[in-house]
Order: sequence, then C-alpha cells, then structure tokens
Amino acid sequence: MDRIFLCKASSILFVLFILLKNMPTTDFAELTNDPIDLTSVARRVVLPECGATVTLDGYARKYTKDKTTGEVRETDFLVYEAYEPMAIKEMQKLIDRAKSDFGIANVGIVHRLGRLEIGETSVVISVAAPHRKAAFAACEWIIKELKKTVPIWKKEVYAEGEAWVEGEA
Amino acid sequence: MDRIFLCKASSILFVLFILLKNMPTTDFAELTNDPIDLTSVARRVVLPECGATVTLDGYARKYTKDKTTGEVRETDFLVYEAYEPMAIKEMQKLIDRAKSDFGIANVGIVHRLGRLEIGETSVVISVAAPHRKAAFAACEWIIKELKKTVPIWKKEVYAEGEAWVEGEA
Amino acid sequence: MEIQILFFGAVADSVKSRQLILNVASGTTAAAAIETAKKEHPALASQKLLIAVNEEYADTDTILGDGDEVAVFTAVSGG
Amino acid sequence: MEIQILFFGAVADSVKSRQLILNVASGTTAAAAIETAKKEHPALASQKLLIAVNEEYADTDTILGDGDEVAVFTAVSGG
Repeated sequence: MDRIFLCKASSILFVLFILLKNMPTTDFAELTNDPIDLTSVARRVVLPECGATVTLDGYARKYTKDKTTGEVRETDFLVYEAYEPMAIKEMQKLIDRAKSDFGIANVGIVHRLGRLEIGETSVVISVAAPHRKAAFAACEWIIKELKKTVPIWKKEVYAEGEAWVEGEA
Repeated sequence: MDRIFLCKASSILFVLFILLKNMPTTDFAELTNDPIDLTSVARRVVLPECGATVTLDGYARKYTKDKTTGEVRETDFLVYEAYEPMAIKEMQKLIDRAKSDFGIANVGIVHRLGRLEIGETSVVISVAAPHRKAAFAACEWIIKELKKTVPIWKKEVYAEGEAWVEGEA
Repeated sequence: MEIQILFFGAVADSVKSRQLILNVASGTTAAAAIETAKKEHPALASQKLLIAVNEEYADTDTILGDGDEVAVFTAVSGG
Repeated sequence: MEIQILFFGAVADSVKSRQLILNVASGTTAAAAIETAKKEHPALASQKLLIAVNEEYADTDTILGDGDEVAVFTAVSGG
C-alpha cells in the first residue's frame, strides 16, 4: 500500500518528474482529477533492461451507440466517479495478478475522475516488459479486467439529458 | 504520398499541434531526429468515434544480451540510421496492410534517427480503433513487421567500442 | 451496532444520497442491511446491485460487523 | 549507363563510403553491379547483403536501368 498514492495536483506531477529521474521505476495505481499525460505514465514503468512499453489509452468518445436501440448518441462530456479507496485496491490487484501471470516488469495504471471533455484521456495503462509479446498480452488483459472489476462509473451527458453507463459484469 | 512528411524540427511539432486541433486526424509515417513525444503521436490518430488507442513505445536499452555468447553488455548510447525515403515507404506499406487486415481506424508511426541516449524513445506506433482488440493485434503486428522490413539500422556504442546490430530477416 | 452504507453512480443519483448510517442487530447480513436501506430509499429496489464490504467485493449473505462499510452500486463502467 | 550504389549501416562502415557511381553495360543485373562494386570495396564480399532497387526490395537478378539507385545493406535492426 505504500506504493499507492493519489495525485491530486498537477504540481505533484512535476515534482515526480524531477524525483523519478533518480529513482527506480515501480508499479503504480492512481486516480486523478487532472489531465493525464500518456508519456509521463509510460516513462515511469520503464526499467533499463526493458526495451518496450505497451500503453492503452482510453478516450472520452463523442459518439456512443446504444446497446439496446442501436441509436447513436452525441455526447457533450463525461463524468467519471469512483469508490476511490476500493478502486485503488482493485487496480493494485490487477497489477499483482498481471505480474504473476505474464512475464512483465512494471505496470502503471492512472484513471481520470470528474468531468472529461471529448477527446480527453480517461485511462492509461502502461506495461513494460523485456519481451514485447508479454507486454501486449498483459495490457490487453488489464483493460478488460479493469472494466469489469474496478469500481468506477461513467456518466454520459448529452444535449437532452444524461445517463450513467452500466457495465456488463 | 501526400500524407507522408518528414518532421525535422521540433518547432514543426508545435505548429502541427495547433493545426491538428482543427484538422481531421490521419495516418502518418515519419522519421525524426528530435525526441518523440508519445502523447502527441497517440493524440493524432484518435477519431471522435474511437474509444481507445494502443501505443507501442520502444526505448534505447541500457543492457543488451549478445545472441551468440549470452554476455550482457552495457550500452552508452545508440545511433539509428535509415535509408530515409525507402523507410517512409515501407512504414506506409505497413500502415496500408494493417488497415486492410485489421478493423482499425488510424495508425501513426514515428521512428527516431541519430544519437539516442539510454531511455529515450526510438519508435512509437499508435493505433486507434473502434474496438480495442483490433488495436492491440494491429499494433503488435506492425512492430514485428517493422523490425523485419523497414530499412533502419541500430548501432550500439559501448565504453570499449561499437557494433551495428544485425536483424533477423 | 452501527454500519455505514455508501451509494455510488446511478445508485447515488436514484436515492439522492451518498451515505446512510444504520443501526442494525449484531449478525445482520449485507442483504438484510440493504433491505433496511430500501425502506429509507425505495428507489434501491428497482436496480440490480453489486455490493462491497470494507472495500472488497462481497456476497449479500456476508455477516456484517460493527463499523463495517457497505458500498452499493451497479455494474462498473470505468475505462 | 550510369547507376548509383548506396551503402548503409554496417556496410557503409566496412566500405568507408556511402555511395558509389558505376558505369555498367545495359542489361546488367544488380548482382553483377555489386560484383563490380566489390572490386572497389573488397569488404563487401564478407557480408550477407540485402538489396533494394529504387527504394523497393529487389532480387539480385533484377535487371538495372539507367539512373537506377541500388541500396546495399545488412538485415534491418530498427524499432
């Protein structure tokens, strides 16, 4: 749990950047209300012996197809809400399981909360591994599981109203 | 070919950033001597109807295992060289093949050339797709093929000398 | 004993609340606590709910202890 | 006719050159042009070479035309 921390201000990111230049990289599971920078997430999971990271980058979509009616709705913006301490724990479980099941080195997961404009990044999952294949497999597994187990909910806001998206689990 | 361009100065990136806010995203295959920013590459392939990008990020490694002797060497820095016009063409071919074989929307490939310090990004491949699975599969396929077909060569420089890395094709 | 019920997302919106403190008998299950909560918030009845006890997914037959935190929510939709 | 041979990476280092202009007979194959280049640069003989003609991978029996660009290199190692 000491490796888990919430980063609530972008100023922390800058301090982190300075610190991490001289720190060993590590795993992390974070929630943030600030914009997520893909590069800084991917950077923090890289070890000197790893040649590659695979990064999944989820975005706030403009168009969503209704699963029942097939109708396409145009979203104005999204709101993400989490059961924060449990979400961090569940993300950390995914990291632990991915590291025991795949031959990977480090994993970083950062999920954004609050209001997201269209095109903004909602989640970044970055996996570093000595072998590319394991990084791809682990990253794909983590995003699939995250959408089933991590207690975060998405609300789509349209011109005519709003709706919480219900997951499939 | 009109969608292919070489970006030789980081100032171009800034202008691009401004332009792209009002431009449709597109595919691209680029070579650059400047540091590569993961975020800006991933951003440029996202369409409003796509929910995710998958990004492969190759780094200059500190430690390399000799394939013949198994000995681990410590690299000081790397130098990448390309047959530039052919490399762009071959990268564009990979994009075209990936788009016809996988259900993906856009692909961006940027490869760095020249001297790279340890930890710097050598290549970024970013794939946007309506469905995550296709993005993972296409990204993994492209990096595998790129390492076999795109005429770029890597030289490792050590304390005691240097060596061109020979590929496996 | 006192337990706390937390509501999230669609559930929080439907009950127009984020938290409920209940006094329940020792040995109460999560299911029974939620039944009690439904008296306060009838909107809970119309939803398919998942629960967590003390930040871990739990079955509805989990027996609660004093000070436990029960979270109530619909299927997650992050990512 | 005149053709141009380009050297890259390990090949360029071994021949200590990046380019060679050759005058060859019409109908010359890429293989024959490289044999001619080996007289100038004996180091070429010791390497397993790939070739491209006019920026496309080509077989060594490709027949060259006037002004063709033949690139000579070892297996690629980018990424």
